[in-house]
Amino acid sequence: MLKKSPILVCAVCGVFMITQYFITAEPVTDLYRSVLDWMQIIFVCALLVGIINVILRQVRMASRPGRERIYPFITLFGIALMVILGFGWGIARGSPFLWVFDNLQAPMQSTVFSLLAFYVASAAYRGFRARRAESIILVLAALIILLGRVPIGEIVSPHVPSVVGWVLAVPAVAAKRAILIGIGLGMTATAIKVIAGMERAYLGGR
Amino acid sequence: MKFDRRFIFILIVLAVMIPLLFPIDLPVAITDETRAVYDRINVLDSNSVILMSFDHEASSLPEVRPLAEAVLTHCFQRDVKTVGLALFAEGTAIGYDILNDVAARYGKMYGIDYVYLGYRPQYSAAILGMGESIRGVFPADYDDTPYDSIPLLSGVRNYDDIDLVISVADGSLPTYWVEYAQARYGQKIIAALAAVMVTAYTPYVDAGQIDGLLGGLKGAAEYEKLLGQPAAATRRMDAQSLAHLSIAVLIVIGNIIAFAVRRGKRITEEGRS
Amino acid sequence: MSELGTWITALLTLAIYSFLYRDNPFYRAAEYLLIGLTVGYSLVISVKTVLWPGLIVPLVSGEVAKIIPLVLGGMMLIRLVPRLSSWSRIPLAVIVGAGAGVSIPAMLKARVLQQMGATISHALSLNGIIMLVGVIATILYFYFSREQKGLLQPIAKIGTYYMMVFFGATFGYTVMSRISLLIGRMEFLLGDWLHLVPR
Amino acid sequence: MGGGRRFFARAGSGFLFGMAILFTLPEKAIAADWFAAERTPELVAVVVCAIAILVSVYAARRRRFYVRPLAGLTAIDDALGRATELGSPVVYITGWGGDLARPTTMASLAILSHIAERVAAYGTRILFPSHDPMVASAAQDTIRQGYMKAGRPELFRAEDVAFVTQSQLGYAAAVDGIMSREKPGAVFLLGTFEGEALILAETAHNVGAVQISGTDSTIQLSFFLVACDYTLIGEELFAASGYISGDPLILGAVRGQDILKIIIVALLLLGVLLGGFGVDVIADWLS
Repeated sequence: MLKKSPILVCAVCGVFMITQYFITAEPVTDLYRSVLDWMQIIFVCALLVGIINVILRQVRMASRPGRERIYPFITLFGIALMVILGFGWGIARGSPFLWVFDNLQAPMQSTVFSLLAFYVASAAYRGFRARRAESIILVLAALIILLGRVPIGEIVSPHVPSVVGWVLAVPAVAAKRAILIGIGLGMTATAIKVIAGMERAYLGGR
Repeated sequence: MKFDRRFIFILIVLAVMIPLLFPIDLPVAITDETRAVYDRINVLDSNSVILMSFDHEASSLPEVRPLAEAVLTHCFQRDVKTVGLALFAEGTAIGYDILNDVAARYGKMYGIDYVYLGYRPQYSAAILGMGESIRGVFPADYDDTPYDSIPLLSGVRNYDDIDLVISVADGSLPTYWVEYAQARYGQKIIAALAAVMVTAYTPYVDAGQIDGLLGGLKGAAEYEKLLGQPAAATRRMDAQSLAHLSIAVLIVIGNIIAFAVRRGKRITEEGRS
Repeated sequence: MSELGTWITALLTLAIYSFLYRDNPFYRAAEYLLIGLTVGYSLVISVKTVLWPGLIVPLVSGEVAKIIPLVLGGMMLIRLVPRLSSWSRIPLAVIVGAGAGVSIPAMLKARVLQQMGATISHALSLNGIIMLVGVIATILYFYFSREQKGLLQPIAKIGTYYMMVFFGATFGYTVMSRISLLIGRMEFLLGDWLHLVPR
Repeated sequence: MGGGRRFFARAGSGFLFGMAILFTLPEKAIAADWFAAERTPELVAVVVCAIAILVSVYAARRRRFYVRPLAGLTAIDDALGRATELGSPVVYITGWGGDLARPTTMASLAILSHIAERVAAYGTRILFPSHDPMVASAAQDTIRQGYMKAGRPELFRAEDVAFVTQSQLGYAAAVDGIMSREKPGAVFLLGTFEGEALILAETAHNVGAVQISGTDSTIQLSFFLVACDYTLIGEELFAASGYISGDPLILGAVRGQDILKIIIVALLLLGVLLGGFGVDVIADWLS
């Protein structure tokens, strides 16, 4: 029963969600909203499972002897800190929970994000190889935007911004539209396969 | 050909750090896109109400904050009534801070000149809901003052009373503003975007779905220049320029080296045969 | 308190940047701390903003309809017992099916129909024609049923050129964003922390 | 598989039938005022797509369609072989931008099921750190099944397929750590990515892994193209599951996508032609 019924559930949910898009009747939109609510709750429950597994994994790691065991303690400390602060003093403005978020979590996230500035540079160095027509165009387009959208390019020539504007507004948009159309078709085809029960990788089948 | 990429990292650090310590003040030219946004806001006055939505996360703050500040400065200079809100949880407190900071500079009164509604999850539902009734989506503001007791909001029912929506975003939120507020209710929208999203939204400007697009730190710097008030973005433009230049140089050097290596290989191969 | 915050932030920032040199205990400590904080954060936020107001409160106040998400959520939670984990396939199927269903009309509208409409309505100009050629050539690049030979070869080639312009332009713009973020962090280190530049 | 096909035939025809009913409804429905009339274009599009895909799939039962090879896909086996040779694990990532409700993630899991089977046959370890607990759950089932199919269920390690954290950059930091410690021989980045894409791709390159990427995120494509060894561009990612499974039915769906592309190109040309005569029906109808 647990082999077939998920496929049926999937098909029913899928067809309903397509149908509701075209229907304005109150009961249907209400059901649609409920399904969205269910999805949120299922997600949170899955999150709980995931978090419990994270904690169990860290506890297991921490119980192995060796110098490495310090790290899982740090993770467990982080989880405990947020949970205690969050449930103890609330999450409103001015709460210690938000203080930790503002002074630890958010800046660390921004820092990880800013690693990209370095990676962008090293990727640019090794990845742009102007060999064939395609890659020459790729390199030129990148250089034009790189230099054309900061004051340096404007010093080189006053026409640079309008060239950049044209590249962005015409050829780049054309390619983007076509890529989006392709992706739209690919997604639709995949979604139809999923609803029709042909694509079942998520259930362990194929 | 293996090359220690840490040299590249050092180059980038220097390219950013040196101009911050020793500014060069490169001139900033104004692009048409930025001027269009400026002109769009410049026709508003004290009878106009705008909705400023902070649709971004904390991690992109260095880029988004100058954009938001520049546009807000302009709005407050023109005495435009400003209603702030957030559709990402992480943007909520940030939006509140930015709005209060800029408002304080212009001596604006909370509740009369500007107001902050706070955060609502489920952005598509929130955007759609505001088309019917903003009060329905936000019964009270961020400080829990009831909607009806805020003077600024007394004449504001839904998008009909909003002259312009400005979405300050680092991701795909403006798409939802376009699909729900613009397509369904004809709301005019301006997007102030992190540069990474600019190419994603030029088609929308092209199709007339977005009225104007302000992009990245450069866009913010241009706006500061139009306002005649250089601030954070202008200050950072030198570092931005130099870093871009370094990356461009890296691309060129990478190609020269690769070309030389290829030629070298060909010559030795020819020598062997 | 804010001075303490600045110092903690600065040290954590440096710990993360140390990864650029190579993986090391400082980075690893920061990494594990970040995992812990973010996991704790999402636990608190989702229980407080979704589970509590969306399930527990309505259930307690007698909303019978909430039994459905309760059961579905329960099936998900049962995954913690490996032997019973196949029950979680039902809620998984709900998410997958509903997600697929929602996306079909939405994707077709935003990604296919609107893009087609915009291409056609602006086609009667030089730029419009350049655009039309690009859109068609790029779509045909993704034509899988034939080898890219004969007539299809030059068309697909043109499509590739357009795509390369787009990718190059996107790369350039994204570099702008990423550099701005680094400048932001640098201003923090040099300004807020070391007071070497004005804020 | 026979049962599955029968089921598919039933589900598929049910789907078609439902769509057909919907399609004939508008006239009456508008009168009854519960049909969203402004959404007729989407309805027509949904019906056309469903018919094109399902009919092609149906036709694929009779004859096998040709599909041209994709470079990124032939590279998958080489990459797996290389990881096995080095005795190093394989890392598979579906991208922070996609959840289980997104078709892109489905397409990625379909590729994963194939890779899991190969990896199991080679006895190579596969690591699947995930940002989404539901994706992690589904991937566990997918990978476990792959090991079972390869006849080596004992090699499956549930803890290698695990939720890490929801936070984009917390996740990126964690995966960076995993890659620099485990030194994978191959890294698969297939799914919906956002800012974390290049962080992962560059770190993978730095530890010497072959990177095979593919995404529906147009922005991250530019990075993958520059930084990775092989990249599946946009739609290729969705077609890939058909290629890789070798299942003629799923290949049929690729054929369906191609038919739709021809229709789209024809409509574009027709629309512009009519527009030239001042008739904007198609453009107006589409937007």
